[in-house]
Amino acid sequence: MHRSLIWILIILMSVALYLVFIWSPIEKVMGNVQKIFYFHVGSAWVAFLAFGVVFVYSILFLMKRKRSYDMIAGISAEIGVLFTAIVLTTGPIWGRSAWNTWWTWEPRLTTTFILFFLYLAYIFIRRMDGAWEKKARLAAVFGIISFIDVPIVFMAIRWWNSKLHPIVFGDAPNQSGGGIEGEMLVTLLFCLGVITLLYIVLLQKGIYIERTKLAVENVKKNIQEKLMK
Amino acid sequence: MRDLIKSALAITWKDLYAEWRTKQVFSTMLIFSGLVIVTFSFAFDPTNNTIRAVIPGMIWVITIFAGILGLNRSFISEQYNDSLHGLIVSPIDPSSIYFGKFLSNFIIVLFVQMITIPLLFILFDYKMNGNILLFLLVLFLGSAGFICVGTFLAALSANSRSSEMLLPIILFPVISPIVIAAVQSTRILLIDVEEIESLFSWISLMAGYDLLFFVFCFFLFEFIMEV
Amino acid sequence: MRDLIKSALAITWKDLYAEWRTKQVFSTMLIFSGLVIVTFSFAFDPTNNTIRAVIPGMIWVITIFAGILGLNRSFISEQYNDSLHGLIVSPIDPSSIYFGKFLSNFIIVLFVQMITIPLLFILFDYKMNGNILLFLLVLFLGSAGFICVGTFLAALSANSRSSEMLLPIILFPVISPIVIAAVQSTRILLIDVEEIESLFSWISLMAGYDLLFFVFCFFLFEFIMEV
Amino acid sequence: MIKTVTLNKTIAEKTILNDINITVNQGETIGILGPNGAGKSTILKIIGGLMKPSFGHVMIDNIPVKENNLEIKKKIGFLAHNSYLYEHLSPVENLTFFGKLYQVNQLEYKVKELIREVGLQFFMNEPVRSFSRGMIQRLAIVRAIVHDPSILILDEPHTGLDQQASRILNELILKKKEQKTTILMVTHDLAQAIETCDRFILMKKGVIIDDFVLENKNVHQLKEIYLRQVG
Amino acid sequence: MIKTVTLNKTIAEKTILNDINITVNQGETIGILGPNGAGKSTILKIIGGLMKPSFGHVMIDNIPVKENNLEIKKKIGFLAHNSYLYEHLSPVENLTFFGKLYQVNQLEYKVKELIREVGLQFFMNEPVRSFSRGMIQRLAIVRAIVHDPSILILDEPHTGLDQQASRILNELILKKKEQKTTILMVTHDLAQAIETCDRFILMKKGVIIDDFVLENKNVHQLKEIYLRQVG
Ligand code: HEM
Ligand SMILES: Nc1ncnc2c1ncn2[C@@H]1O[C@H](COP(=O)(O)OP(=O)(O)OP(=O)(O)O)[C@@H](O)[C@H]1O
Ligand SMILES: Nc1ncnc2c1ncn2[C@@H]1O[C@H](COP(=O)(O)OP(=O)(O)OP(=O)(O)O)[C@@H](O)[C@H]1O
Ligand SMILES: [Mg+2]
Ligand SMILES: [Mg+2]
Repeated sequence: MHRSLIWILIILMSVALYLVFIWSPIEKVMGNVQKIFYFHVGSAWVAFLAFGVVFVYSILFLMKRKRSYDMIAGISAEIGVLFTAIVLTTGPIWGRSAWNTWWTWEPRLTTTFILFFLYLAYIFIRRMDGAWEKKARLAAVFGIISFIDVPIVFMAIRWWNSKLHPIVFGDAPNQSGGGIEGEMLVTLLFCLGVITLLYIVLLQKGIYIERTKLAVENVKKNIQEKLMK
Repeated sequence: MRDLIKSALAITWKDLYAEWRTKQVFSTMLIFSGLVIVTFSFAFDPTNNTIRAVIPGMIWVITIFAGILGLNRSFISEQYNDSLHGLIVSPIDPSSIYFGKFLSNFIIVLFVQMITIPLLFILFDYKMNGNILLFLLVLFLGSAGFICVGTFLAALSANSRSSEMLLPIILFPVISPIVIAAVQSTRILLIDVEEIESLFSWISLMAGYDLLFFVFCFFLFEFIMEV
Repeated sequence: MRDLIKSALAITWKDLYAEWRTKQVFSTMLIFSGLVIVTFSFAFDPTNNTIRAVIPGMIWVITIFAGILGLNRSFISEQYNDSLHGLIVSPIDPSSIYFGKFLSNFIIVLFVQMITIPLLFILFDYKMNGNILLFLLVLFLGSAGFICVGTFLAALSANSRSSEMLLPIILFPVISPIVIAAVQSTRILLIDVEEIESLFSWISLMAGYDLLFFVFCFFLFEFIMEV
Repeated sequence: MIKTVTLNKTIAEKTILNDINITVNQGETIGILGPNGAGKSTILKIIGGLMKPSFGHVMIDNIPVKENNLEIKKKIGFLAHNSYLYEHLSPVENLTFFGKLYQVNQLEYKVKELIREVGLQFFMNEPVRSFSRGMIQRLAIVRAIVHDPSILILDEPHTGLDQQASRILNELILKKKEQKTTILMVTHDLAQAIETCDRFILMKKGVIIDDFVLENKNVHQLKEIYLRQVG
Repeated sequence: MIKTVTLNKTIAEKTILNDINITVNQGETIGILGPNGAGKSTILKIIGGLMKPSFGHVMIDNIPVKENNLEIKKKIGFLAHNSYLYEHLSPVENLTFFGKLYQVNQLEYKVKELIREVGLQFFMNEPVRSFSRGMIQRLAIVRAIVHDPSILILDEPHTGLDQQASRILNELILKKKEQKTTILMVTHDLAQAIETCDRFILMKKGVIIDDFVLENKNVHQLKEIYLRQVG
């Protein structure tokens, strides 16, 4: 199951790369740099998705106290942080050519930056010392609270009337939405699908690794306990 | 509910009483605020004319940095001899610990602000001419939100051995909305009075944040105190 | 003397080893620096054009605030189980405790700066075009002076129950000369390159401060560790 | 009445308790004995509500202790390895604070009485910070009983106490026993254990290996049983 | 040889020690007994170099201990109420660190040997954080003797130890005694004290009220003397 997913992912990824770099049209103003758009937006969406998963599984954990829920939340947060980091690097690379600056303190960018720190903090709580039950419980509480920032990031450009960061989907206050060509849109949607799949594969892999670690730990303790007897 | 408030007040009373005798947290926060002001005045050249523009930021930077000292202490002081465990085994609602600690922290922070803010105005030679009641409201709402989340996260980080390091890094991102809102409304009140109409949206943002987080923290606190 | 260095290195080794395993202090300082940058960015409106002027100040404000976290930890971690007493009763020169702790703190702070300063430049869109070697020298001297005094005062405040609160308020006033010198030389190097000739007096001020305080702290440390 | 039902506890993949079943009737005084690291403190913490079992549960007065049950917490007095006292407050202030949390009546009188009982009356208003180990332990004991609990959980209560204080403590336990208080006590001091307890539970490596009643107060017999079982 | 000359200690206007004169010859094993708050720990702290007397001084091997004398510190092994261990380090790491400070030879071998001796070999590489009270005390004891001190100062060393560990400790003390180590021990457990000590010092309220030798190992006699003097 996992294996086949990986193969599907590899194939789809190459298709996506083809779509991005060859099939879709080159944007008139920004040129080739605009291609980063697909990764940028894709990563952002997956980061949101990942944090959503953290949120849901945190609630589930507090209700059911199953270790697997905690594990999923933790791994999802790590993947989310990774993709946020991608957004935070592709954004500036793009910004360098679009706005002629690496970074500006604009609402969308600032809130994304905060999002990054929020989930780093979440990971820090997970790395605290002590029993896993305690860490899982505290992390879950924090995972619930920190999700509040996700809608804020999404709405940032819509609330604050940003002049810099573009809006493509939905209604913008002043720009009209949908300033995107059909082929670009298709490519984008395809990329979104592929990156989401990537997320799923990573999540599975992460859970697998975590399980193995636990099993190894278990064996180690068992041997130790046998030795003591 | 009455029991909850009663035990919350017992906790607030214990903390404020200890504080009253030593005045340690209060004076430390005060001195620390003073030092931050001085440090900033080196770092940001206060002879500069644009200095008035940084006053709103200063008010909140001071509140937060000094506040963190107090928040940390509020739960670190429960760690010696594991006295937090003493609270956990006692027959009180966990939320009353939250409520009690929130109150004592909030009171201390308000007292500190009562001194530092006039001091800041004097040192930076600023004459207040905005609406003072609105200004107090903004201070109240901003500090309430900050302490509300801060108390909660201080309790969370108190579970860690190195809580005094953990608290700032989990606190800052969560309070960023209220800090932004507080700085913006203070700026509008103190400097850009012409933008007054957008003040109310900031204030309602703060009120919403306070309410939301207070309810959240109040009910989630039980999970933090769980063992 | 050889024994002194040997036991100092044993202490440095213990601290850095524990740090290497958890990377706790290092990563906390890093994230905290990032957060201070963000907090300042919304407290002090960085879209403002004069923002470049605050970069030198920021570098040192970040170093100091993040550094305080590490300094605190460095002696708080000796307080559990009174392990500092274990060092006091052992046959080592008290100064070697100072030297050992100084080294481990200094190394950690340098590593943190290696990451935060480039990040700061990127976030505030600053292009370095001064003399990079001189810049590194300034960083080195400034941080050395800060950590040298910081380690000393952290040990001093570790005698108090609420050391994490005490440290900042005793540290700030003492380090103000080196902070001023460091900020000024950084400013000259990064922004006002035309004032380069006054740079050397600032640098020699820093070198003098470092030397003076290192010798002072080294020999006075004995009195702090006394019981 | 306390009953533990297949209590299990694992921390970090390490089994600390393994299927612990104990039934304690009201008014019994039980000594829990066993080598270091056997899991004695862990059992007490679970019964006292300071730790959750990984599996199994505790019943107190036939109610499963699952949620945060204030009624049950009020019945329990818990003395752990740490004193739970506030260092900057005096004995009176400490006890008054805890008494308020437990909603004790006639608090002021009672607090003074208790402090006198353990011989700290001359230190009544000094901060606990300056106390010697034994003085702290004395105060920690009265902290645990300030609300007249009907279940008393004591983890090595004799630690650091001098002869006189040990005697006071033993008398106090016997008095509570007459009042039908259920008492669970962990100790390594067999001589003190035999003075007050009738029933003993022997633990080793997270399991109960023996559970017997010994009414003849013969410390040599107890020691023999202990050494035979634990080695 | 340890000699205290009119030691006095006052903290915050409170007299804690009053004219303490003790002379301890090399190889003696001395039990310091007395009620809580008598000042026993304070004496040990002063001799161990953790506290300064307000008046008077301590002589060790005929040298007045005034300055920070590294040679003398190397001779002393000090076990206090607290363990001095680093919680995030394992037993091996803890002992290796302290061994380095005391410049112990063949450290690695020795550390393992000591850990084995107190039965912690299976916890050798686990952080001390997760240890039970007795396990910590075991490790604290070997920490104090890692450098083979010729003067051993023990403050209630039996606290929290189980029967087996107490026996190990007593044997260890007796072994040290044969090697002519001077041992000063504070304890409240008269039965343990009599096992190892020959001479006893009784303290009360900061003064020495008795100082006697008791070689017949009769705990009842010791108890009687104690109760008569201390009441
Ligand atoms: C510099 C750092 C940047 C960050 C942190 C950032 C962050 C984000 C985030 C979080 C999203 C997803 C939210 C959403 O879809 O509503 C997003 C979407 C997007 N970004 Fe960026 N961005 C950055 C730079 C840029 C630049 C330089 C451009 C182009 C000029 C750009 C163009 C877009 C576009 C077109 C979308 C899809 C937007 C939509 O419809 O909402 N971004 N960005
Ligand atoms: N947080 C923890 N993490 C890992 N192991 C732990 C933790 N707490 C306790 N343990 C382990 O559980 C075991 C039992 O501990 P416990 O404190 O219950 O022992 P005890 O019977 O009270 O011993 P003592 O007589 O020494 O007090 C010990 O082996 C200890 O190492
Ligand atoms: N820092 C301090 N400030 C004030 N008084 C102190 C301080 N430290 C100790 N004391 C007092 O000194 C007295 C002796 O304390 P010490 O710890 O030496 O007693 P001890 O004989 O070891 O008692 P125990 O058997 O309980 O351990 C006590 O009355 C204590 O209150
Ligand atoms: Mg125990
Ligand atoms: Mg003592």
